[in-house]
Amino acid sequence: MMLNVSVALLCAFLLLVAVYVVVARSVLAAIISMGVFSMLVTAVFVVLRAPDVAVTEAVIGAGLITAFFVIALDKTSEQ
Amino acid sequence: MEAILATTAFALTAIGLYGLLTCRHMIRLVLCFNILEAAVLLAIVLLAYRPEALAPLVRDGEHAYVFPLPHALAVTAIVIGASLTALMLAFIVRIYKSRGTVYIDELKEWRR
Amino acid sequence: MSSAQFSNAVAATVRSPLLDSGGLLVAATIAAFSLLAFAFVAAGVRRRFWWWVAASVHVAAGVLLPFTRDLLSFFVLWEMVTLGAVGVLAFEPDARRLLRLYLPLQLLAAALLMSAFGAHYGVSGSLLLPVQGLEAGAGVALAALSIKAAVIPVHLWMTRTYTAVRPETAVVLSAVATKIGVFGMYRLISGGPTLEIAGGAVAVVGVIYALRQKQLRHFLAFHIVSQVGYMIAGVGSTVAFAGAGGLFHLANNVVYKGLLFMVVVMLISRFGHSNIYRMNGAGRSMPVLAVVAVVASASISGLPPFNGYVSKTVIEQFLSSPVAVALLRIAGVGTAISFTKFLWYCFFKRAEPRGAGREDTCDEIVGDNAHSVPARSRPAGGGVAVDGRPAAHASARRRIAIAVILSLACVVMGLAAVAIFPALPADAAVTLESFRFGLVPPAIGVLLFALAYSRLRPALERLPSATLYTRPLSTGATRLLRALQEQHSGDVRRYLGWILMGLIVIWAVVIL
Amino acid sequence: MTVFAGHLPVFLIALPLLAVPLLYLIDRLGANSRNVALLFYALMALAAGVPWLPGFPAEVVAEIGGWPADIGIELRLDALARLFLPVVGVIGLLGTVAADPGEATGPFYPLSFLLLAGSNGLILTNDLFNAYVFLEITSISSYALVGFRRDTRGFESGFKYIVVGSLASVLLLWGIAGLYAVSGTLAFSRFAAALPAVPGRAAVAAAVLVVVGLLTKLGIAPFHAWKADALAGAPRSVAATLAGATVSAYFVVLVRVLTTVPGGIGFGLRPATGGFFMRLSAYVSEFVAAGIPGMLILLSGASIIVGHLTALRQTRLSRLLAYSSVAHFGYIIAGVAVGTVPALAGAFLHAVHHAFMKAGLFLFIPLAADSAERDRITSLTCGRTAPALVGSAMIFLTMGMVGIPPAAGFASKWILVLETARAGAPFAAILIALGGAIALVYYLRLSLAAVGRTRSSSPRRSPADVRVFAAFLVCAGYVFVAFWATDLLAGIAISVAETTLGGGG
Repeated sequence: MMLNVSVALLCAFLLLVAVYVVVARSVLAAIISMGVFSMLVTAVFVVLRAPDVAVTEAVIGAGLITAFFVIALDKTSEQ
Repeated sequence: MEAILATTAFALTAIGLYGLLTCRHMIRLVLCFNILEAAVLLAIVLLAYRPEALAPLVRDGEHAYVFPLPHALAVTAIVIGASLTALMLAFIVRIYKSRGTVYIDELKEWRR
Repeated sequence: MSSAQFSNAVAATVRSPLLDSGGLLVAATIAAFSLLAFAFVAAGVRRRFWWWVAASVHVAAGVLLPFTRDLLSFFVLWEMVTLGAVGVLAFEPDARRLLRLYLPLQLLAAALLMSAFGAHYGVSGSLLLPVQGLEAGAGVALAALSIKAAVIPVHLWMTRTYTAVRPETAVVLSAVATKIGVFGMYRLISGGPTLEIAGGAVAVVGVIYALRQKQLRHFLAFHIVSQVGYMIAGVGSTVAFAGAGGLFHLANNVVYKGLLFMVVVMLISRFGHSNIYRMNGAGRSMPVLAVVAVVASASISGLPPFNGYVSKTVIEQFLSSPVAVALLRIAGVGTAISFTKFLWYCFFKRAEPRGAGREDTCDEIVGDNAHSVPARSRPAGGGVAVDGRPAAHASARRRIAIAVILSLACVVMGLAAVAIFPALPADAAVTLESFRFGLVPPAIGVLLFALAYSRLRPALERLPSATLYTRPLSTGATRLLRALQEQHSGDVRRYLGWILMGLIVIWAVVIL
Repeated sequence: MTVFAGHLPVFLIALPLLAVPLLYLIDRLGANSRNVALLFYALMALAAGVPWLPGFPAEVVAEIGGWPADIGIELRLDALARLFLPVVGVIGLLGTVAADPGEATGPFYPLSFLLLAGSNGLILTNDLFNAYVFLEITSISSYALVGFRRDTRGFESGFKYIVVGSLASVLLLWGIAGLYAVSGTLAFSRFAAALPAVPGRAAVAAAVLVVVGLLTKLGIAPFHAWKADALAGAPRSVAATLAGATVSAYFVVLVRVLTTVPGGIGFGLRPATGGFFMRLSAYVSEFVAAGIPGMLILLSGASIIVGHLTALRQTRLSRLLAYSSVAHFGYIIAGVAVGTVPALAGAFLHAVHHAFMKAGLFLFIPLAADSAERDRITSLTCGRTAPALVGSAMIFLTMGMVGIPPAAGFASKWILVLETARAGAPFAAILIALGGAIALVYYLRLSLAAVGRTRSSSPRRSPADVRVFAAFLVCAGYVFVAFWATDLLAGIAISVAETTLGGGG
């Protein structure tokens, strides 16, 4: 029961962050919240007893890809 | 719990598709793709989940393990998604360099 | 399906031809006439080598087609007829304009025919030529064959190209394409009274539109439409003798219609224009041609003993529908009026002074290029034709000789009809009654021309054009294409939307 | 032979993958990697023909690492793979041969080998998720190759292609997850056993997702809009490879999915009795009840209409060819949906013919345009290298596309018309037949425009030109030879269709 409630809270937060990614005014904010989103997904993976996927998602999704996004945003907003 | 997570996966897909159809900024388009992909991953990992099973890390004694095949699929999909994202971002940077825009609806070189 | 069917469909026709008297008659007539027509063309303007190749393909495919045993070869030869014609048209001065009209309709016909064959194969499981008409897709096939036969709402490709090519080219083209359409009906469609009446109606409407033409070649083109009506009534009947009559009419039509085209070519090259009302009594200066023209006109009007008479009277006697017979009689009267007018204005009447009357207003066919005909038909040797200088005599004499041969053929085919085509009823054309039917409509026609033509003419010219439907069709098509183009350019998000919408629709259809 | 045969599927994927870093290294070291790449590609194309040698086993199964197909990855070289491996290899080789040296720099050759590895993997794999991985390898390398013109248009094309392709991938992944959820297996060969003969709604929904994902990659209306943009912006040689080889690989996966998932193909409506409206309503309800095959027939009809009509107004040859591809895959999918042996054989035959014809016509552009940018139909000429030969070969290719007898493409279209009509989809038959008619109009426009003009300026003649010329002539030659070998090819296609249907159930 406790697990269900906490998972529900996690999912609600996940959805909220996802909506923010889509509607956020600034692209940088969207990218940062995408990082948060990835961390939340990682948490869900841990709950689902998939530590291998969670590790990969944390490294690639939350770390590497966020870095890519920031670099790309930097390169497309000079001047 | 499975129901909650499945609903979340579908809802995330809906959010991602909405974003895909409404966002003008190309980087945000890529973000939407990442949301879509996370949703699928969630679904795939959910496929393997059994409430009574343990994570597929072998330990002593007889245990029920979560079936590891979907996890392998998910890991592969994450890697593929990352390379897709990287390639898309590379295209965006190139387009910005040569065309000076980051908005998808200004890409109309092929009108005729 | 056996894969061996694909090796060389045409060669299969040559290896094992289907020899029946109807096919033999049509093939022999087309072959013989085309040889003469080639000689006729060779006597005039010099053509490029590839023109001859294309024309030969056109004719050869037309000659081979009656001998096919299976639908695949039929289709291949049908396509080769079209391709040959396209090749011929590609060497005409106005190639692009001609093909823009010719191709779409012909290709539509080919596509419809192909799918009709598919439907037939689906039901019967065989690609052999059906004995009792196509088992499925007969309607679609009929549409395809009607296009090829230039039946009235889809006659445009014929009336517009035959009148816009160089005049000699029309002589060659007139022998094959429309005839193949009619022959296809004979082979593929099991008819009935409806088809008979439709044929009769086409004959009448064709004659009415022919009556209002002022340009010689338009006039002949619409008479092709009308004559095709007779043939359809014949071959569309379930009565065997009527079918034979229809086929014989087809053969006759190849001969006398080709002859008429030759006459018109010679008139055009003599006078430099093709207006019927300004031909200035050619009978005096070209007496042989006048005789030839009279023979051809008598043939097409169905006067005994010329060939048109035999086939027309056989068709009319054996049709099962009285309505169709009545329509054909009316068409016969119209044909007679029309050709009396042709003979009278072109050969016997002294011309009115220029500018009198309303001849210069162009009728239904827009962009008539008759004024530029002499420049295009000028022979390569130079200095022939227009004013009949000595250099022209040799070629003109050769042309006249060919025309005389053909007019003799008209007489022979009329007198020895049964010997030539044994499928015809032995005594149908020699009874007193049939003579009466042969003589009465032309007589009425001549009388009507003499008494009422001047009053008829304005009424005819007020008729609505037969091509009313082309403009809305073409604008509609253009709009559709533009809208499609608009959907396919620009925003990638629209592409994504299409994908998702398609997915949702498919889910809705497949799952629910 | 058998020892070697057992390893051939692995070699066909591993060797191109091995070539990727190798060629990159050679390029980095400053050496000219072009000739090495061509030589190696030619070897791969030859290797793709090895299964045709006499004595080669009819079916080779390679289990990677000894795992069985439920868990491990299984490669299967069956009749379908044997038919399409050489197509992918040869057309890929032609495209690589014809590559413009100015564009083919840096990672170009490594990427083409990645494309080859992915395509071969797609054709050989017996596992749906593995197919997804190879699909992504293929797609990612083709996205990158499309952007290789290094101008605004090229990047735009690449980005549009990657966006649409990614959506397709996501749909596909959802579908794969769904199919796995309902059947518990991902091996093509086990779907038939794992799913009921009439699959439930969830299975159908998942199968539809997979099929839609693959149809998007193939470019079937209404999932086709990216195709013209992508192919028009790509380097011509890449466009030839994509339109000929890569699409064939996607097509093989689609066929595998449709033939193994129960209810995937087999469209046959019984003739109904009664009055017209009775028959019509019976027809419509049966059509809806037909499920996935009915959907495929409808989509193929839409593709034929949209593809041909949109092609009519194009001013650029590359876009025209892309839309014509849409229509032609409509023909092919109609044959697949009908799913009888002859229909499937017709579809295979048409897919092979179309691959060569389309590749040849894309190679015509660099021969006939004076710069990479100018593929407007009105500015094309045949007048640079051997104009008469180029012109007649081009006309021959267009005849093949239209389906006029003395060129390949007629027989396959004829089979498709007959079989769709026989299966109770006469409108599809009519559309296929009419499509040829419309195609003739725009291809004739191309022929008249290109043949009717000779270039006045001095001809540019370079070794690259000769290479393109040679590749173009190979395609035209295929179209010519294939017509005269129709019996042989149709026999092969029929046997492939028989084994495909027999093996899949």
